[in-house]
Amino acid sequence: MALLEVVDVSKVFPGVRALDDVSFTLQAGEVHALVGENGAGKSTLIKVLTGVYQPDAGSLRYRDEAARFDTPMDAQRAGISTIYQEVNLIPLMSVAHNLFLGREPRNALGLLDEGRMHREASEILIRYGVTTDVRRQLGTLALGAQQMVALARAVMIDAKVVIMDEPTSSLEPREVATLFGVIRDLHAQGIGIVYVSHRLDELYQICDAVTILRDGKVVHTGKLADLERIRLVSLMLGREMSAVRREGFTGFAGGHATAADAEPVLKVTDLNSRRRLHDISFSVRPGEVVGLGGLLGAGRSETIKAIGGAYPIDGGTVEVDGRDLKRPTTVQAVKAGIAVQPEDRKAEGLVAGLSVRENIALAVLPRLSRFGLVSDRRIDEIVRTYMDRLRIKASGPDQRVGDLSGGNQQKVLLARLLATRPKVLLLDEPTRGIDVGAKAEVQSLIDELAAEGLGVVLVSSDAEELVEGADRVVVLRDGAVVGELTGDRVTTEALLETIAAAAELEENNE
Amino acid sequence: MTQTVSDHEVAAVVAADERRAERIDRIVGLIQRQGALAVLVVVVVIGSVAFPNFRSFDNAATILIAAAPPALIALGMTFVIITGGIDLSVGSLYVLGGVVSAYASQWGLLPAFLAPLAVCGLIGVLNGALIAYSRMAPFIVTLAALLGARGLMRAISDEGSTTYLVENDAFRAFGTGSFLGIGYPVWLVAAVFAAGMVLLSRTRFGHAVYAVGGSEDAASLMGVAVRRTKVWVYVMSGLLAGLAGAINAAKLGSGVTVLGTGMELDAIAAVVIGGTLLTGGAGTIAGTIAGVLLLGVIQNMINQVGNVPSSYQQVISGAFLAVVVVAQTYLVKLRRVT
Amino acid sequence: MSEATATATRPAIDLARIRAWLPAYGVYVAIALLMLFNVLFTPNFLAWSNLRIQLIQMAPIVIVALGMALVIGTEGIDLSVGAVMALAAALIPLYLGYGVIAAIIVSLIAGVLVGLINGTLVARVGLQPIVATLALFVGGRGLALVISGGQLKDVRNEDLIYLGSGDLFGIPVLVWIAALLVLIVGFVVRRTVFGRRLLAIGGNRPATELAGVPVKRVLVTVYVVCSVLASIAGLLAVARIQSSDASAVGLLIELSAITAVVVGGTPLTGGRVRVLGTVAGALLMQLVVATMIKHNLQPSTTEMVQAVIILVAVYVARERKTR
Amino acid sequence: KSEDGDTPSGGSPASGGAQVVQSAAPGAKTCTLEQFGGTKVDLKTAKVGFSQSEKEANPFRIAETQSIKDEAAKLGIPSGNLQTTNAASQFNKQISDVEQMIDSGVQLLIIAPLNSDGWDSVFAKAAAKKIPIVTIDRKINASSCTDYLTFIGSDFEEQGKRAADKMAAALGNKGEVAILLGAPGNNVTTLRTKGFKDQIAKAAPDVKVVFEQTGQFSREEGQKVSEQLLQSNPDIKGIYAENDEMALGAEVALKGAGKKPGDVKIVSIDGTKGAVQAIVDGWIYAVIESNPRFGPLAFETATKFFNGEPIPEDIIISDREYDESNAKTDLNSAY
Ligand SMILES: Nc1ncnc2c1ncn2[C@@H]1O[C@H](COP(=O)(O)OP(=O)(O)OP(=O)(O)O)[C@@H](O)[C@H]1O
Ligand SMILES: Nc1ncnc2c1ncn2[C@@H]1O[C@H](COP(=O)(O)OP(=O)(O)OP(=O)(O)O)[C@@H](O)[C@H]1O
Ligand SMILES: O[C@@H]1[C@H](O)[C@H](O)CO[C@H]1O
Ligand SMILES: [Mg+2]
Ligand SMILES: [Mg+2]
Repeated sequence: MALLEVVDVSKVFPGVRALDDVSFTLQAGEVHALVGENGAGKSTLIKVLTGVYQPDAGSLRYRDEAARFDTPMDAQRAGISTIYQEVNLIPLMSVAHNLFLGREPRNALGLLDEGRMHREASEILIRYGVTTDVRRQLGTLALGAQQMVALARAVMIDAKVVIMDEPTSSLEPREVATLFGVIRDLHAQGIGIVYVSHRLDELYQICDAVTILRDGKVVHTGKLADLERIRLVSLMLGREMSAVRREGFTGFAGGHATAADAEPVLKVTDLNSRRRLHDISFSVRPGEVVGLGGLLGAGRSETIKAIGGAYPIDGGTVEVDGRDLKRPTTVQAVKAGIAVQPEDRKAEGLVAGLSVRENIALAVLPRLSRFGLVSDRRIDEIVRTYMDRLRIKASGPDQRVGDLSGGNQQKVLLARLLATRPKVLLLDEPTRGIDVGAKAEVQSLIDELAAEGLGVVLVSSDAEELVEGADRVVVLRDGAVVGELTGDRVTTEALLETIAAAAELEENNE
Repeated sequence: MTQTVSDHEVAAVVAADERRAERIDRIVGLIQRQGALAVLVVVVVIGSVAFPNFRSFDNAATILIAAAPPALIALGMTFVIITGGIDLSVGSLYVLGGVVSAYASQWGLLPAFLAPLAVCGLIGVLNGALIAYSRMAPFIVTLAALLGARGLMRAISDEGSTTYLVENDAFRAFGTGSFLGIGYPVWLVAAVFAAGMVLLSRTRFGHAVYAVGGSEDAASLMGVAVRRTKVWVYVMSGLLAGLAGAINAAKLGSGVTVLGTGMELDAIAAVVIGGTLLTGGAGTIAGTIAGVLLLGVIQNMINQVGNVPSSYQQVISGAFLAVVVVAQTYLVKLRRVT
Repeated sequence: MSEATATATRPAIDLARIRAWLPAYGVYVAIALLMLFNVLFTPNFLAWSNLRIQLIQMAPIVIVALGMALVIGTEGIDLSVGAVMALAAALIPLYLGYGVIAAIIVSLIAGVLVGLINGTLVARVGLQPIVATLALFVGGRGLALVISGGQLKDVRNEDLIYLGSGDLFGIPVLVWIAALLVLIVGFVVRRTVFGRRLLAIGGNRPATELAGVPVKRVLVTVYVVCSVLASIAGLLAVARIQSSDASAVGLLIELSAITAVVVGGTPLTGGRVRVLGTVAGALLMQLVVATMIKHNLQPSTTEMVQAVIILVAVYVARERKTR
Repeated sequence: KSEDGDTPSGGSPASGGAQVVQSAAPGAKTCTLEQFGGTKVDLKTAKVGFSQSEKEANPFRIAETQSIKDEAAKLGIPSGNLQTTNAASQFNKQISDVEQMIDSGVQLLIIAPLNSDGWDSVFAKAAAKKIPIVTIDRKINASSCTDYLTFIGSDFEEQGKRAADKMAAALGNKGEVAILLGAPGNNVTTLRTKGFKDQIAKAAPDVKVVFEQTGQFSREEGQKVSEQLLQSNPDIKGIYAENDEMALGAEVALKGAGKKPGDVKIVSIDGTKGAVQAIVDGWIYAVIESNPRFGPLAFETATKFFNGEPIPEDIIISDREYDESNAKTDLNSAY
């Protein structure tokens, strides 16, 4: 029986036909993958399914009846539960309050029963590997734990359909395993699941069916097992299979030419920051890609930000080309040639309301101006250069960045970094949330930049990406360096071993 | 994917770490949330030592009765600010409420309370509806309401020159009488605050208020009725300003039209001093009480000094405000960093 | 929803286009309507002497609103502008003895200082702008009163009075100054590094910070500029009224200025500044008040009409979001 | 209330601007310490409270507060025993200021009320402690000898009437005039308007009030409104300003519109130095005084009261007036 059906739905945004006559059917007890490039329309389809948007044309059917959801609440009441792409919880509220928001247990007087809420919240969350005090503010939890709370929340209600929009993009392997456990449970209960992800191996692990979107249109739908991986990619990208095969899956060519005796371009010594970072030291030579490995919460983002001057440090030195920056501010760091690509593109990366042009030029305005007056000619030049080089797909330099797809946003951000002509590039999850095509492009770009002599620090939760892209991997745990992988030891297995060994060591010390 | 680390081991380490962080978090959080209360205690102690007249019961009662109307307004403002909004119309609604109440008192005690609630509640509905349904900034909608309500007050009072006297003895007695030495209005306000506390912390509505202020988009996706919640907080704010007007009319015995402007900013200051974030999503009513009392006590102490010229009074209030808010901010920062 | 079909069958007025056009130009439509009303029903309205008065009266608000627009562009707000005007006004008579230039410089310095305080509280201490500037809103005017001894002082300096009531090429000096400042601010917003940075901060402060923009410095500068503009307005007010009254100068002007900015189409959420719109917003509010006064309507009516006009103007100009 | 009839002429300049009491109407209500029910207090050692309503920015308020302080010092009241508060135009603050002074044990209250109504809670509290209240400048609507002791001040309606007479004389009984109203909702405004309009209707029906707008008692607003007025009503012959500050604002507006002294006749109320000087300069036609020097009279009244003498319920002072004939010579008695 079809649980949820989308019939000939279209949705138009100013300038974009995000969904074009899309039809889609979800069966009960099915895990249905929804895939496509960035901007293909996956999130839009989900938002139409869950009452966030109303379709401009077409209709929905739910449990064999015509359906219409005016608000997310309507959809939820009907039993359609969603985990959106960005964690959508309330950071300032407690974990338990987030979990129960809108359906809090009440006592005889109609007042909330806090005791019961906390008890039940703890019980529920343990099943998802979250053992923290449920009275804690949600925002103080690591992103992965937050995602788990969102998941628990979505499944908690008597859901018939659970929709997951890139649920694993901020999960660590252990959490992904927990998530898959939950999905299998739901599956067994006959619940229908829509699963969106750019991580193809995950899809093949967990999904039964697949629907592929391209430019707002359905280009394929059917059993996933029948679809070869390479064929899936070629459908997504709209490219010939042979071309895809030639290019491979990651864009990394592997190995960078660095003189072993070259002076490091970046040298970090004994970086300390209140309770989060402890004596972190490592160095990067020109043309070298150094990976930072570790579980979520290991302090990789903080390390990167601290180097870039965006996270307060209490001690330690940051040297660029042998020059000590002395607790740099972001301004000094950029001047010295450090470029940071933050993990959270939306919150810390781009100015969504400004155009592609303004975003690319933002960091280099002084260079493109005289006496404080900007030169539009010079800005246009540089913007054109980078839009071409990074193949940024936008209607033009004047398009609002907020309206671009995730991958193109990421490229705009990289363009901004490169425009500062950095010596060191610090990349925090540069391919998170972007599609295979864009991902490969970004990865080969990293290679290219290294080849040009830049020092690169790469943070990625995707172990494969990390070991393939980096020449060396520095492993962090709880804000400290616990090991370094070099040469042949740069493998996924070695990475996980190092992390585990550090955990054991710590345990014995307690 | 291979899993070499056992779940238990990782969980245990993380848990120990988290427990330590939580303890510190909670202590700092307490100071931050109750910072206004701490400052209040300090100020009261200093005042009691320095000024013999300050520590009398009568003086305390006077501070309380004077704080009653602003407290109600600040209560409504707390709800509004927690949703991330702001209500600039409350000062005007307060005056309007007083005039309407005095006028309606000719028909009895109940109308004297209900008429201002109806009028101000209605304007609150307008505020809320415009803010929630047409996505106009709260600042500008309620600024318009500030003007509109004042215009309305002037229209019904012959440009402010007609002062309606309270015609109902029971209503008057409510305004000036006391129980156990504390004015009736103070008891009423205390009861309303108790209800407000329960509403904010122990009901679904209260949690929706926090959620809307914490993240409107997330709240909406989580199924919170964002718009309805917004409408309600502005209605509440209007109702409370109207009630404040009514009890003030009862106390003064008339619907005074020349009440000072700027009540809205006082209320905002009290709420912020009480630790509520203007960005929304966090705040407590206990803090607001402390904030309101703090402003009242400071005013009272300036008077105790005796002959401080009016201009110096303003300078002192401004400086005091700055000190408290800066201190608050550092406490919040301290909390975030640890 | 289906506008396409509607226009196809009935090629009358293109509703969609009007709808797209109104938000940006609604305030100008309102001005035109009000002008039309006055031309028809207000005696002497089109006389230069009258238009001149309107321009003179709105000049200080325009000047203050320019600074406010910049602050709002960074997603801030400045409640202290009225107090700054009072401070500038209070200082003028004290230093007029050393000449107009000295007095002007001192009052501008006061503006710089207040701006530094506001800017520091916002950018470095991290206070919310409304709270940071509330302190000086309360205390600043008190300080002005302390400085002036609380007394209104007559100003008889001819040079200063020239600024407030003199003409240059047939146009009041005051209006020249305001127009010049409008041009400068417009230019700064469009063409300078500072202007672009300011908008980026309003759009996304953490991102701008990470991009290596000296956010704190830009923010402090914005508040300083705002305060300096307010102190210019304050000293021009003194020149115009020919007296310095710290208790009255700039009273409640912060609300008028914010109204002008917002009615002119600058969103309170930052990231965009409409300079001409701000002037138009100030003009609209000036015309409303003038119309009311000229037709002898009382404050009750004026205030209610203002409320409606603000709501309509902002409603029309509000950000549209697809649903 | 005060009696009608002939307007008292300005007091002699020799009095240096001191307040002069009009002779009370025969048979007017009086109040003694015994009737009031209070206890005798020696002013020299008593605690006295003075509540000012508005910030001391307007010359009127400066003179008023100063006069109270000076007189207290003169009587030998130690400065610690005189408590003064200022409500900065916040009515609720004035109420709690006074209540607080009652709590702190003052034995005499002098109040310059911001508003005439709204004093119920204060009276209740003061009555319980039998504290006599002298209200100055503005009257409170309540019963004398129970709620408060007495009112000392000008007759605002009378001031409006006298201004009307001056205006009528200035215009030769015909022409269009405008009124610059005081702050709306203020009973000073209401009474000065009423007195003026009534008297114009009665004594000079050909003088037409064609325009009335508030100037908020402030110079800047007075100027702004006058500027609009001069454009939309070019035929205006007279401006009645309900206080001197607004009149001085109108003067600047007239200058800006290219008028010459005397083109438009201004009549105003208060008697500040600036306004009297403007008479000398020809810009203002006449000023009716509103004398703020309440100190001597207030303390004298209180002394008499504690000595058991009967105190009339209204002590109306006779305000002088300034015009061309005496402005120059009496400039020094202006404040
Ligand atoms: N609110 C909006 N306004 C305008 N355009 C939008 C809006 N939301 C989405 N779009 C556009 O619609 C298209 C589909 O976007 P959508 O977010 O559905 O893509 P997606 O498949 O989820 O991509 P990703 O993998 O990057 O999350 C894109 O071109 C996007 O720019
Ligand atoms: N135990 C903890 N206590 C307080 N805050 C934490 C804790 N763990 C993580 N956080 C905070 O949560 C945020 C998001 O966590 P995240 O897992 O991204 O940390 P991270 O160190 O950046 O991880 P990564 O190494 O993956 O970059 C971080 O800013 C971090 O400060
Ligand atoms: O009489 C006085 C003065 O006229 C003053 O200008 C305003 O307040 C009134 O009470
Ligand atoms: Mg998406
Ligand atoms: Mg991270």
